[in-house]
Amino acid sequence: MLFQDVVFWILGIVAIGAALGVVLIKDLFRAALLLVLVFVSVAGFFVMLNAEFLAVVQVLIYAGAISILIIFAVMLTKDVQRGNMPNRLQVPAVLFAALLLSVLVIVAVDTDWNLISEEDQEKVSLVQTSAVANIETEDLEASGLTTDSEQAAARESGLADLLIGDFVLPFEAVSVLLLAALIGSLVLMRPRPPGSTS
Amino acid sequence: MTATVFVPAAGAVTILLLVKGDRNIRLFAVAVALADLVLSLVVFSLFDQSEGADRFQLVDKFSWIPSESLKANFFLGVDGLSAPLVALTGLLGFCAIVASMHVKLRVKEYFFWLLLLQTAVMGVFSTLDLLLFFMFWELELVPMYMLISIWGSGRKEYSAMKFLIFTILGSAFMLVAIVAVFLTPELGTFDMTQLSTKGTILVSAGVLIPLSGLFWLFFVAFAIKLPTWPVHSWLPDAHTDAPTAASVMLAGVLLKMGGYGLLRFNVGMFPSQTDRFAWALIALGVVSVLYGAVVTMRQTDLKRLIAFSSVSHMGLVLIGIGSVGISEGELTVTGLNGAAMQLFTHGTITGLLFLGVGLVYDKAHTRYIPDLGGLAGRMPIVAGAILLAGLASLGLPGLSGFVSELLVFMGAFRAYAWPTVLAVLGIVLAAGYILWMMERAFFGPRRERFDHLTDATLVEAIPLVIMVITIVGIGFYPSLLTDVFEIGLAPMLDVLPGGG
Amino acid sequence: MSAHDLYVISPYLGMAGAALLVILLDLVVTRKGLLPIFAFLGLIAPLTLSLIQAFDLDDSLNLVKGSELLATSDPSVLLNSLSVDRFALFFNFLVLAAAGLVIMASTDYVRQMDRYQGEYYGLILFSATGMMLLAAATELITIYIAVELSTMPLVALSAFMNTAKSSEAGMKFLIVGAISSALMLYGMALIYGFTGTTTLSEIATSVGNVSGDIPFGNYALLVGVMLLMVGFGFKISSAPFQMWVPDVYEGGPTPVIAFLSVASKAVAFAILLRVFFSGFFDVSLDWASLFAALAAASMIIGNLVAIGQTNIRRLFGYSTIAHAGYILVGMAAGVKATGADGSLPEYLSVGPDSVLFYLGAYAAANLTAFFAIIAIGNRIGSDRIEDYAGIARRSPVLAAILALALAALIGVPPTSIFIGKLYIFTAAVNADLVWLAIVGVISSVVSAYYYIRIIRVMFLQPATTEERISTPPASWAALGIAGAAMLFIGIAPGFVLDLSKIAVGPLTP
Amino acid sequence: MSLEAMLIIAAILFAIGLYGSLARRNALAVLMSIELMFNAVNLTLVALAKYVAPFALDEDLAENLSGVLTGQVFAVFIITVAAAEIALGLGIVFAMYRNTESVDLTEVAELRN
Amino acid sequence: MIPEAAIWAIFFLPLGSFLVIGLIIRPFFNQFSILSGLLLVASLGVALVFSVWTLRSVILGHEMDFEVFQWLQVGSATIELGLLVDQLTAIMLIVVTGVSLLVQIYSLGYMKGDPGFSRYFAYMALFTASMLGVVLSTNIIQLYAFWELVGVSSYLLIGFWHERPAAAAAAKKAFIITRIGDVGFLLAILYLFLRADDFAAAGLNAFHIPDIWQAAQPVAIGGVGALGGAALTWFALGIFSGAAGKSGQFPLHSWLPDAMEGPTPVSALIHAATMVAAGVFLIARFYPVIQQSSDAMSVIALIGAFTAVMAATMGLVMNDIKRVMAYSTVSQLGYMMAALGVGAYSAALFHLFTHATFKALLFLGAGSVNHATGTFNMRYMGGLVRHMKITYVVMVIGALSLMGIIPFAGFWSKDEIIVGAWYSSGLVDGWVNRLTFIMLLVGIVLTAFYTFRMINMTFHGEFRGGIDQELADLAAADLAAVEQAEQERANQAQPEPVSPLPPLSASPLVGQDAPHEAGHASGVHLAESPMVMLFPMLVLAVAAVISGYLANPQWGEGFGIPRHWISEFLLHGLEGTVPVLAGHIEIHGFSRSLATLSTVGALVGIILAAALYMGRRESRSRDPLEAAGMVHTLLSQKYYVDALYENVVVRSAFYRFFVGIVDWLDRNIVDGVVDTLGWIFRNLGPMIGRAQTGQVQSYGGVIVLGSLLIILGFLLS
Repeated sequence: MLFQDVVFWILGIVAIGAALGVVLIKDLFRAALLLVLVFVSVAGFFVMLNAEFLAVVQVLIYAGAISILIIFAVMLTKDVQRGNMPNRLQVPAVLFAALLLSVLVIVAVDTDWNLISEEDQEKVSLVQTSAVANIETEDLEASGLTTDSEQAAARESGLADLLIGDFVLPFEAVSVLLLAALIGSLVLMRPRPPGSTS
Repeated sequence: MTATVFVPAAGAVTILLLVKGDRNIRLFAVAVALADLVLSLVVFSLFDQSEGADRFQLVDKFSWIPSESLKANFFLGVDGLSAPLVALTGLLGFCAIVASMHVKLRVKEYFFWLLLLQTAVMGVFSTLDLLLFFMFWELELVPMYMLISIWGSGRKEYSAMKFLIFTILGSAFMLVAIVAVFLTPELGTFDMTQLSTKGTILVSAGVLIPLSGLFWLFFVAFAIKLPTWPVHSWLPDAHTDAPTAASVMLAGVLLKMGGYGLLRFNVGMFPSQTDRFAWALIALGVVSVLYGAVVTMRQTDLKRLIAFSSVSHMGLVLIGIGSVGISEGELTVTGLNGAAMQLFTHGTITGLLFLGVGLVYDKAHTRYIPDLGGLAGRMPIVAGAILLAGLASLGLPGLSGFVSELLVFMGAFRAYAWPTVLAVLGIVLAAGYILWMMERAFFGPRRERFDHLTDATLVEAIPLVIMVITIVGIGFYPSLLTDVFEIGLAPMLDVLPGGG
Repeated sequence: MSAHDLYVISPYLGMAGAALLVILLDLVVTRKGLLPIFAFLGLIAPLTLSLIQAFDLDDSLNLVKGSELLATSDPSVLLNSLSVDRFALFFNFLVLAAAGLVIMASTDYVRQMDRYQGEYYGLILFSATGMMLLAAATELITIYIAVELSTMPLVALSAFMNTAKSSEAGMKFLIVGAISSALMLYGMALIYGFTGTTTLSEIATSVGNVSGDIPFGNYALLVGVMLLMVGFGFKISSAPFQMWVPDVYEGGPTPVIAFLSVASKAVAFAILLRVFFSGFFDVSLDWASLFAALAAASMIIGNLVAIGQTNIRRLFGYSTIAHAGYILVGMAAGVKATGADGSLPEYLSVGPDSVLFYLGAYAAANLTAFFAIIAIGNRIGSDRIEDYAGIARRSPVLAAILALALAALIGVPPTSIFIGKLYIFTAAVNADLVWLAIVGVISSVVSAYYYIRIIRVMFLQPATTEERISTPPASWAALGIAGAAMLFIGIAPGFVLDLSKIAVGPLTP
Repeated sequence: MSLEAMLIIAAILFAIGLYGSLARRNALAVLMSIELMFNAVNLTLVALAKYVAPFALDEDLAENLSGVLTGQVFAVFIITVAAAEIALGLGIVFAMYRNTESVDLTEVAELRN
Repeated sequence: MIPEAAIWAIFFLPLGSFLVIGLIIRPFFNQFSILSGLLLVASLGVALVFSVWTLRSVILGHEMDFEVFQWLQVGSATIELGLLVDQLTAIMLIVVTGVSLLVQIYSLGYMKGDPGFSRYFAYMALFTASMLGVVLSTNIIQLYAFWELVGVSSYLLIGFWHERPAAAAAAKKAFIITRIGDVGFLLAILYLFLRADDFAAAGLNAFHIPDIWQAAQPVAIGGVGALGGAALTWFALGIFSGAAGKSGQFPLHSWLPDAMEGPTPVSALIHAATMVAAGVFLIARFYPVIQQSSDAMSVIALIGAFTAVMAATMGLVMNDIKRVMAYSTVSQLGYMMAALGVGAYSAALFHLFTHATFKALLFLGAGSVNHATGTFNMRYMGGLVRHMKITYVVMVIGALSLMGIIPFAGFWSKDEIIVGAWYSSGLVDGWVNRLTFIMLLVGIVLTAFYTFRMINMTFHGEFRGGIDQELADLAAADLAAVEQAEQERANQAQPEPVSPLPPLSASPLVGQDAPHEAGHASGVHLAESPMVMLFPMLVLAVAAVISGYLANPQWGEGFGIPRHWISEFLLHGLEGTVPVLAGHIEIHGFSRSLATLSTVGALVGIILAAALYMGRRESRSRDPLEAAGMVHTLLSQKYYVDALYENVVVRSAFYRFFVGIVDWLDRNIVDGVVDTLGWIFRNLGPMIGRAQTGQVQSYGGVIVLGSLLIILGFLLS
């Protein structure tokens, strides 16, 4: 537990610090690099939260693809060095963010969450982890999943199964969405027609 | 009945699509208006006045919105209250068209709108479905707006907009009221024939909006249209800047829609509330009468002057309706009959006044009273017509105005004697402003630049003559109308607390 | 996925397929003028499939649960995420009609583009896919994806014109959309966190067990629902989430804006109805007051600010905000306090019913207006209201149709929106929201002022040039169909009224 | 480490992202801030997935075991959509840059009252 | 027995003439306009014959119960049109048709050549018809209708030369002032309707005049008692208010002198037989009701007497011959009212009858004078006796009759009034009787004075130039006025602000001395008038001499006419109206002492006037009465009543102040609120719209702020 807590606090401080850097540092390029750091620390959180698969995706897609995309974009536009200036809405923005934060904190603290009971926690961790790992039968039994049907259910309810099972429709839809977004992006990147002025 | 309502609209569309050439359009419009006049007179004469005849006659009814949640019908028909008003609309519509023969600007559109307007007003008077009523009520706005803002004069766009906003505001209130009436479990219908007989039920019914609220919602809409003080301020502007025919229609029939609504809805459907708030109607009526008359004194524009006098005269309608607030004795139909008569007679009288003033303006190119003077010598027909209308409006016996004013006063005197005395003073003021107007504009030495004025031509004189005949005819034989009105109003009397 | 599942989602597949097809055909076809025809024909597939589903639905409430045509024994995997019911199909048809008309009206505009014509139609169809999906979605993840799928192509289309204004519009659309969808996601997360599920039916059960003093019974639920509302508020363009609307309306291509204002708004209301009535009905007394407040704010702000506008599309941006307000009145009118202490919600079907009817009526009227604006704007090359001077002389029919559409937007009988407003306000009075109905009718009066100003400019002010305005046949067709629908709904509203009444059946909690 | 702590961390990230998206002039910085917000939401979802009981967990665990993964599935979709959003966003940023020679959102304000 | 149709014919003949002239002759045959005059004369002639026939029928006591026609149903009451023919009606018919006929004949000559000849006769026909309608009406609303028609036709006639501002203003003034009086009348009618149910309960019709008589009789004497108490007094005063307006009683008298703006025959008709007589007739018509109220009777008596004196004083100083006679008319009407008030019912009506003859005669004479001199200003007349002998003679006859010199007609009737005032009838308190008596006596002196002055200034002495001289003087005065004004302007540093108000009417102060009918009679041609004008005058002169005694012989039954014939006749009619008549109206015999007293009074007046005016050569320059200074000014300014009405009440208090305020309110408050609301709506939008800065992040900020506010709102609620 202690180890976990230490990691948690380190990750938390890194994530928050890097995030502050992203929004405060004037150099856009460095901000983009700090964003990668945020992404990576969030991936770390994911690992701690039994979401190993997500952590991988996070690193691959966010830290890898998206960040690189952004960094390219940053380099393609002018004023990289001092491109991240604040606008006139700084004060209200701080105010709004702080207010929203306090609301969210109140929600987090004051809500009577329907927490998983201690005895079930173990099973849930197993199932969630099973998304990326093969689970031994004794682990299942150790966590209290003793019957065959329960074990079978635990094995089948992997993330991938869900994506082509219960969530197949959003899965298909999001592929269309990606396609549409790419087409849209493509169209927008087209050069200006010759002779036209803004 | 349907034909009477829609002949003008059909004519309007025909003009828009088929008829070419200004001259043909004019003649065709006259023909359509004449046909509709004949139809409306036929409607009036077909109205069965015998004992035991149906209350609503010449009924045309088709299902329009079958849905249960908005069950509305296309439902036309007349009763004793609306039959004379339909005839009035036909009459004034014809006169307005004939008086528009000189219009040169955008002739096709002009007659299109004018005829459409006639359909709308006819519809308002003859529909028996609340929703349809509201549709016609709104439909009338567009042509009027167009007529004022395109063919008007002065600050025409401002006036047109003011007219529009005022009326829409009023009808907004009415819409809420209509909806609430429809949703009241005991009523639950747009059918006005049922509503008017269910009026008594409403005394005790628990409804969404308190009954008094419904009453005032309707009242606001109609009071704006009437118009009554203090929501009259659209009227002088609209009248002043409208073209002659539009003024005639506006004063002659559009204002009557307000009075008709008050009688049909406020009295007919909320008898208990009408009784309860009769004092307020009387108060508003008396203020309108006196205030309108006093402000009229100050006017220097002929049309504006007549417009304010309309405010004054429409106050009498309110007083007539307020007569139901009788405290002792048996309620008679007199006051309501007076109010209804006032609608009709004021329609003819003001129509004639505007026709005459329109001619003056066409020929003398000014309506500013200090610039006029001595016109009677050059245009005796016009001056005579205006004088006759003026005398009728100040309640000269033998002319139509007297009958309605007398009935109103008689009815109201029984309920509210002292306010009525004040209102009677209004007719002295009427004598003041009418005669003073005559003196300044038509009598006195003639100005040189008016030496070549010509009197009304034969065509121009036709509407004048028609109106004069109507005014004198009603003055001599008012029973022609009062009997019919009484048939229409008697059922309302039965549901009023003081009556039947 | 079974055949039955494929059958259930076939309209969406058909629509997405049509989108792809158009884009692919763009690569091979040289006569770009054929593209709109392809796109239009592409609509036939989803239309046909929707029709089949509509007839198939005769007896059952939800096709996902089982259909006559393709019987299935296994429970469908789509059961959580989708409900293909009459409600969804109503919006399928609405979206299809809007998409078809917009494609017709776009031809003239798209023809001026040098490239990417196929993509234009493709993106519209993609967006339509998302919209249809949104109307049927019953699960938060699906809802989110559908929202994004319907929005993103529109974002791209808003920036399509490759001009400064268009790009700016797209950028604003994107950023505001992203911020609000982030907030919405947070709200969904909180709802998920509290209820442990993303399926509306299960959320409903969960919410039903909540008890607490504060509204919605619980902080997580309260904040979650509010943040969820941000996303929906953005889509329906209600105050205070409306700020992007006028800018995008002014900057984006007009046909896209037409589609945005009609179809996007309609399905946003669809999902709003679906989520709140089937997911959160037990706390409906809480959100009903929210909707009432938002409705009033939208009507007032939209109508007041519209008064001063000089750009017609910007004006329509504000107008659409105001209309969102009217429709929200119907939302708020769907429930009524009942029970001994007035704490129990009573479902009033007339509220959602009026929303659906109004959406249909508004679609007809607003499309008519926009098509007229497209036809006029393409020729006079301006959106400024003052440049509309004398249109009545240059093209009397266009001017008349636009005037009629504007009158409809005011709510003048006998046009569609008159019945719509009547119905909405009827519902409001029915739900004891008389004050809201009065705010509504008075703001309608205010709206008359600015709509009439356009009519006045067209009819009363002299034209600067006598040149006639020519309009291509496709635009005429779109204009004619939309205008006819507008008048038809106004004069004989029975048909659409019946449809909307049937369509709200599945919403009954 | 607890649910509350996780949620608060996520909320802080979200607030920072919100601040950034509201207060930065550069369009790319704003896009980055929005990504921060999406990440915060993901974090929230995953944390909730771990700690909060899925719907009807108590009734029959075997039938509802997949429920414990819903939050993670949601996060997967959000990541995907975020990728799409960034792609489209960059496209628009480039289009805007080409048309206005600027990626400064304060300067790009031609559309206003 | 006279058939009903014949009585209707009396009314319809002039009305038909009006229609024929107005609708046929005037529009289509205007070149034969003489036809219209002849037509009217002929029809009035026939009407006169029928009137005589009616009188005969009444005298013979035929049953005069006629069918009524229902005109309008109002509630429980019915308005029915019909004829009411009794003794009063019969006498009035003779007066109206007779005088009217003579005036029309006179007009044939007087109006010759006027472009509005046909129009004139059309109006005249309408005027006569309405007056006959008043007389014949059996229903109070019918009566009211004709009553108003009399007002309108007088409006048309007074304003006949409408191009003259003074005429138009006078017409308007006449109409409005009589209308003010009519409000009382109308309210009285409304009160009747209020009690219609009570009437109906007694089987009566609230609007039927004989029924009203019945209703007013107290139950104690066998009446119905539906009307009574204070309400009856108010009702009576309402009736009187209408009568006072028409008959020019104080304070509604000021229109009558101005009404001289009409053509002179019109004045003759208005003043002698129709309009002003209508007021007296109205009181007489409702006498069975009014006499039930002692208070109302007192008011009538006192106002009548006061009017008699006040009008006479103003008559003293007028220089316009028609104005002198106008005030004389007001004064004489005061006599009649006073007589009615004290209960001398038949005396009043007898005086009405005789007055009709001699006042018509005097007016026609004045017209004749004007025909010769072109002016009505007596300061420009004089010496006409040499040129117009016949006119002179008939005028003197009329004047003597007016003064009440035996044996002229006026003497007899005035004497009856004096007698009636002297003897208390018990209807009013004694002091009312005495006060009335004294005032009437004073009035006799004054009457004699101004009448003598008038005759003297007109006919005696040197001729002073007529219209020509007057115009020359006016021009000089204008010149002087202009010079004076310029001088004043030069003196004043700042010009006077020009009043934005148009003048309400022509100033009455100027009107007095302005040339009348200048456009009509052009120039001076001193000669006798043509025969067509002289003939009616002669007829009237004969009547003015003999009618007094013949109609009401005091001493015996000479000429086959019973003693006190007309008085008895009328009183009989009054008694016939109701079963039992309250009070004790009786006919007093001729009183030698009182007759002497009144004759002495008249002689005193004559002597005073003769002393002042006889033998003065230069009476143009200065009137001897001007020596009275302030008093003279007060009188010649008509006690400032006109000025009070027009300048203070109407123009300043009402028009400038009250109307101004209301108008200001209308423009700035009622309309201002609307415009302000519009302004707010138009500007509120842009103010909100200003938040739309184009900054995309502010939009996001608003979203966040909005949701925060909503959450906050929920938490607070």
